[in-house]
Amino acid sequence: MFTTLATGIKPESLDQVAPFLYLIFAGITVFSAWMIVISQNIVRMAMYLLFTLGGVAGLYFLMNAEFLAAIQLIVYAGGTLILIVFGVMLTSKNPFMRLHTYLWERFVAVGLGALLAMLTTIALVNTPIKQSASDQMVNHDIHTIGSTLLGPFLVPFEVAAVLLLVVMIGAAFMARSRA
Amino acid sequence: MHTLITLAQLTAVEADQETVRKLLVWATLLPLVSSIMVLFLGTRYLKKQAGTFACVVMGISFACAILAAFKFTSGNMESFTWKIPWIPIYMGKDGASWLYLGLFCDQLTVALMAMVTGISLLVHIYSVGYMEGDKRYERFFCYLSAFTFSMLGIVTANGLMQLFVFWELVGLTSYLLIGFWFEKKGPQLACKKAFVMNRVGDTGFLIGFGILFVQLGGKVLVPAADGSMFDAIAAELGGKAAIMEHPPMWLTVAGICLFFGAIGKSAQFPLHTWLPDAMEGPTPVSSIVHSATMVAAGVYLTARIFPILTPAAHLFVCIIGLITLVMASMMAMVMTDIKRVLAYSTLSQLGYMILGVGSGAYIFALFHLITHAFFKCCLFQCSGSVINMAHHQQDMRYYGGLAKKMPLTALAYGICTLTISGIGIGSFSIFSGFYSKDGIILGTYNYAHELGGLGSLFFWGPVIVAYITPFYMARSFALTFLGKPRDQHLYDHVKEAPKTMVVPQLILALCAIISVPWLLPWEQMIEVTRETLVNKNVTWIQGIPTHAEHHHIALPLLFGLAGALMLAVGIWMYKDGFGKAEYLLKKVPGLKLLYTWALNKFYFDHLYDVFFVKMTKCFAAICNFIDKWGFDGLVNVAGHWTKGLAWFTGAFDNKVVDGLVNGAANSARAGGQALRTTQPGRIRVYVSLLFVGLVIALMFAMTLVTG
Amino acid sequence: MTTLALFEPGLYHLVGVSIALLAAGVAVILTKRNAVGILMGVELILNAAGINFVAFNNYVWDNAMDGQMFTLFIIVLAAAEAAVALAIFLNFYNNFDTINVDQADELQG
Amino acid sequence: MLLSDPQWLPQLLADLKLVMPEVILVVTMCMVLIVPFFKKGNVVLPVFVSMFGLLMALLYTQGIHLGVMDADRTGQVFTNTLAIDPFSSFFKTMLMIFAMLIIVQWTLFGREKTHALDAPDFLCLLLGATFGMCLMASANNLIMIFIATESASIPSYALAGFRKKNRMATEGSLKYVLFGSVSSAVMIYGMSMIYGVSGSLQLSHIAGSINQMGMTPLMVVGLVGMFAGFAFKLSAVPMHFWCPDVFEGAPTEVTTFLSVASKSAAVCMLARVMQNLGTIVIDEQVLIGIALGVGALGAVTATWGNLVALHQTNLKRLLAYSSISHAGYMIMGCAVLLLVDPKLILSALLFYVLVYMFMNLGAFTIAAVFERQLGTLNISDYAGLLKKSPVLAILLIVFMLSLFGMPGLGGFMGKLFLGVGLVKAGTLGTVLLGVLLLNTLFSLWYYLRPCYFMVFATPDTQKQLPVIQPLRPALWAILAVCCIMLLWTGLLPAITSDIAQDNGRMIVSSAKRQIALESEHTSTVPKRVVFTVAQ
Repeated sequence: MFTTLATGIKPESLDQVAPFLYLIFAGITVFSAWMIVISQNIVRMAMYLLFTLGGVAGLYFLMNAEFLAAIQLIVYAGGTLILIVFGVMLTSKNPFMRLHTYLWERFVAVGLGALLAMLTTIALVNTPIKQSASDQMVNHDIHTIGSTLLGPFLVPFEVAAVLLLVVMIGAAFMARSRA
Repeated sequence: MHTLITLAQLTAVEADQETVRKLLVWATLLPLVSSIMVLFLGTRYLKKQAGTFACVVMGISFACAILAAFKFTSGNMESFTWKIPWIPIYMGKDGASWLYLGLFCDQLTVALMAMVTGISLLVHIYSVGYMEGDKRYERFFCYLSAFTFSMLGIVTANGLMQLFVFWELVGLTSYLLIGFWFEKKGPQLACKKAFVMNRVGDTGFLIGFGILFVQLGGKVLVPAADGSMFDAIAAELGGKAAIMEHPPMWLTVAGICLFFGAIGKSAQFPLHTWLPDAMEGPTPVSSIVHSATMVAAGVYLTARIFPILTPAAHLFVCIIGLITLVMASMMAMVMTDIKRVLAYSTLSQLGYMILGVGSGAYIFALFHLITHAFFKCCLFQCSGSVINMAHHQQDMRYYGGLAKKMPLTALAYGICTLTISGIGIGSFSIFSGFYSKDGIILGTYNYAHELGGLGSLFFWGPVIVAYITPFYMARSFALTFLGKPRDQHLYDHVKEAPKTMVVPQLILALCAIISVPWLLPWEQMIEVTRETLVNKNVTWIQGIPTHAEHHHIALPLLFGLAGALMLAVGIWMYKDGFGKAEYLLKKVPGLKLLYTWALNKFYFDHLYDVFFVKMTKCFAAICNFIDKWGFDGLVNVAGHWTKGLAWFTGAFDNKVVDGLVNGAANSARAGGQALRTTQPGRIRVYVSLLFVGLVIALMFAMTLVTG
Repeated sequence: MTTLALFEPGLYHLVGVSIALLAAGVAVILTKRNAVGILMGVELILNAAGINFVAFNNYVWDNAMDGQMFTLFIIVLAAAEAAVALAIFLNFYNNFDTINVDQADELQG
Repeated sequence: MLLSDPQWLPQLLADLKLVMPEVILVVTMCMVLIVPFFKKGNVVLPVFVSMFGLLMALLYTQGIHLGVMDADRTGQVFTNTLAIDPFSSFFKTMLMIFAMLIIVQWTLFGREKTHALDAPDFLCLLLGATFGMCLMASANNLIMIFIATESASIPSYALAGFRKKNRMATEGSLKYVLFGSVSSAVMIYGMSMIYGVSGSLQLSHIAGSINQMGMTPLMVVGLVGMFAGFAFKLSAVPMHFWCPDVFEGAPTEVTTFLSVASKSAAVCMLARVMQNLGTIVIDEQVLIGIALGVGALGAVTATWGNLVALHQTNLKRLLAYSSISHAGYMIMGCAVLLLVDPKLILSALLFYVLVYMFMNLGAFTIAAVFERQLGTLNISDYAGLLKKSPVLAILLIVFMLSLFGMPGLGGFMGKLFLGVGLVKAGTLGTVLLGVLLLNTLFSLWYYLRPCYFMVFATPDTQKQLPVIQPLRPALWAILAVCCIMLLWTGLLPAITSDIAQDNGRMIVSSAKRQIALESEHTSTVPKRVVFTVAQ
């Protein structure tokens, strides 16, 4: 797996373990996602979220998106999640504070989620998507990624930079103590 | 070289057109500007100078109009249209894609512009004196200028839509003016009446407009390239000759409906009752509304729609004109209120004009419109001066011998009396009224001859009224200015009116004299309009009636002398008050009955009261009954549904969310398990509704796709 | 081995995970009363979308990198959004002395 | 175009010229942030800098606009991520003017309540949001739509809560950020599905793939999700819940900004998506289906907004619901974009946005004056205001009547043009027009309520309202500009609508290319039919 990251070549052995890896990562992801639903403790939720994000990163690895997986781990799990945990800590007198919800609410929520999932699944199943085995597959190496970012995705890339600046200003303003 | 000269001439004409156009636009817009400025600056900055300010602006406007008239006539210019795109509308292939704003200019336009602005200027000046000391002095000038603007808008309008906008504006501003003293009951009722009567007429106008629109499509919205919009419509239908020969039914109906607008504005027979009541407004208002502007609008419209009138419509117009003419003149004979006499006289003269247009004496009707504007405005102003000096006593029974006290006013009044009477010798007179009225009567002779049989009424009616007119005018003059004072107290207090009031009167009287065809070119100016009509193969109207030619000397002689005769009779009868008239009333059988009828305005107000007001009330009562017992439930249900729907959606954001909160809280409390802090909240409800909406939309869309 | 072949990761496997994440995210958003919790739900949905993008890119439209790029921007935007959101939560907490979103009910009607 | 291409740099520089206004905005933002280092605590300088920057951007937009009009360029820059065309340029021009007016409004109202050191932050956020909205108007593919929406939204969240100590503002911003992030997540999920089906982020390619594959269920899911995100920005039902709360809580200048700029930018975005679909998709059924869905969204939004507004007693909330219903009208316009000559609708939309901008700005400005000077936003407290401060009362009446759609004012013309567009769109359009008219009738009641109170109601003797102090000249200037614009657009709409018509043009050039490709492959498929009214 890590060799893939380094060389960009998929070793034979990975193909054999792919089902296992898929099961593991998907399992972790889905399980901890639903644990977030069930959990009533905000810190635990953050913890489960970390597992979910990690699992998703694993799935990215599995899908030949190694760069993304790394970013997911660094930025999402490493940055955003820490931010969230900070948020949790700063906004509660007691970090293990519980805010209960009623059972019926949870049923409604899960019901709505399930309904949405069901509808999406129906749509997915009814849509013919031909999976490609195309020969002109793009090389997913870091060079291509960089060149794509500065090519077709130049504007979004720069806009994202500006956005981050604005966000920084906004967040700093909102969070600082001066009235 | 020759080409160059032609080119230069062409460009000169072009430039002239441009100048005329600009002058007319300025003349039209200046009153509006003055109105707005007086409205906003009046109470704070202009104060008592508001009147002067409005007069000055109006003066500039008048100067522009006169200049335009001179340029137009001296340059022998063709009529032209100017338009700028106003509102984009997309009516499909055959029709317009724009509503245009702009002006149409021909001889009639410039003549009327000059007349309206001139009279409006004089009325403005007169009002400075008349309205002095009124607590809403500035506001009056604001309304007056706005009114003038609306009228000018009608005159310059180049499309039906624009015409209608200004048509309504005139109605609105006249409502404001008539009800200017709204603290009093009389003006309140009068302005309401004027407004309602005008709306009745306007409904007809709109229906006519609608018929044209349905039949001809979007074309009726677009001003013609040259010629007025009705000329264009007539050309579309094959010209006036074709219309006269094979008129389609709908065109007749449309013409009559459009004419209904004129009936309302010009106070013709069925809708005439508002005009005498409108005397409740300040006298300057009467003098402008009933001479140059509002009532003139109706005649103007009739003249403009003339090209599309069918024979049946002509007949209809004539009948309306004749009825108004005769009826109003009889009423004018018996009124004792000085302004009412003038009001009914106005009605009668308007009847002349309408009859003139309808019978084809098109030019003379319009000429009469202009001469009448001068002398009637003057008469009203004189009466206003008298009333103002006589402490708002309007009843002539208390007047008498005022000529000594107010010589100048009496002079002006006298001149105008002579003018309206149409005094003349042979075919010559120094009073303009003689020419205009004569022309109309000759025109009706022609029409009557063509119709034959009962149609001769169209000739004899105006002739008889031509005898009545001098009589009642002489009556009012004699009662007011001659003889001995009947109310000594009033007489003692009367003195000559201030200069600002007298000068306009004298100017107007002068205008009434010098408007004779051999001095001022009014008639010729309108003549050209007629010529353009003639050029468009309208052989039917020839202006000077062909059949009357052999009587060309006899008829005018008849009227001119008759006028003098009746004038003398009137003065002799009423010089010393009502004695002789009452004696006559007792002696002559049947006269008493006629007198009572006329005095009660032929019971029209009663008739309307019974027929419309009472019947409407009755109908309303019936409806109410049915409603109570039949539809009530239905209506209520519908009402409740609407209310319920509004409540529901309001409640959904408001109550259901709250209800959800409260309900959950209540159930929680009932369950005894929850803390106050565990109350479900609003954002989450919002978000759940978001997802519910999403799911519903998804289901909806998926069913749509998969079937 | 046949059982394992069933789990040979393909498009539907990944999209399935994504749909499960979506459902979980919706459920989290709707059940949590802690504002931060709701934010976590949003992160879940964003991750679901990311998986979708990458999966479609990898298994269906593999002649370009559009999907992966989109996921990259999702990650960036998630971070940005979280930063502002948390600052606002903090502010809310300072004013209302709680992080319970149900307490925010003064504006209504 | 990849980095290895030798044309990369020249192409980039050429494209850069077309996005210069946005670049100027970014530079201005940085300048505003740098200014405090030189003059600490100065408010005038950042305001000046940002006004100057906006002005420059405005001028540059006009310059580009003229350039685009002249040159026969595609106008789609940076490998089709952005579309710079007359439509977006016109919108950007309006947006810049509006942002400048908002800054003026802020210096009049908000500045005193803001710490001097926070002024650059406010301006920076405002400029950032403006930047995002500019991008929204020209966003031409999914990633741009997504990132532009976010960069318009995220500063808006902070702006809504800019008065940090104010409980209402805080609550509003909390609701805004939660609602916003949820709906943007849904939008992104929808986009992932769209990508999955079509394999491209380009709007035109997506439309092309609808042509090839038909309307697959997954595409439906994707479109519904994406439109849900749009609906949030447009505050369309059922994504409207945030709108009244945020509008009530936020500072008035921010409310004004959000109610106009954010919504109209979203309208532009929606219009662009619809326009791409309309130009490229051939299947009538699909087009009618999408139009039906979007039209239903618009109809429900307009109706809901109006009905709820009937109950409002708070002026700001009333205006918020009114803005929801106006968004509904604009969505209806976007819906029929698929069925008629797009130029007609696009110009109508531009005109509507223009008018809407001025009437909302005017109404909210007066609301701000009342809030500040009378200390109340309760409509029934305004009894007898006509006597006390006639000019303000009359102006508010003018704005209210324009919002209602009184003939002679701009609002009427906006509705008229929209109605003309709707009527051309066959049965669906006629139904929508009916909804529009019915809603206009409904809305009369609540628009007239403040007018009624101000003119006719007798003031409560117990509650004496303070006298309104004379307003500052700048404020009068804003109000005068709004009023004059409304009268101008109402009485002489020709000129304005001419401009709007000239600009009601979107360049869907790659779309045309796509069509050419399509017709090569499937020459049997008929060109799409433009529906006209059955006469």
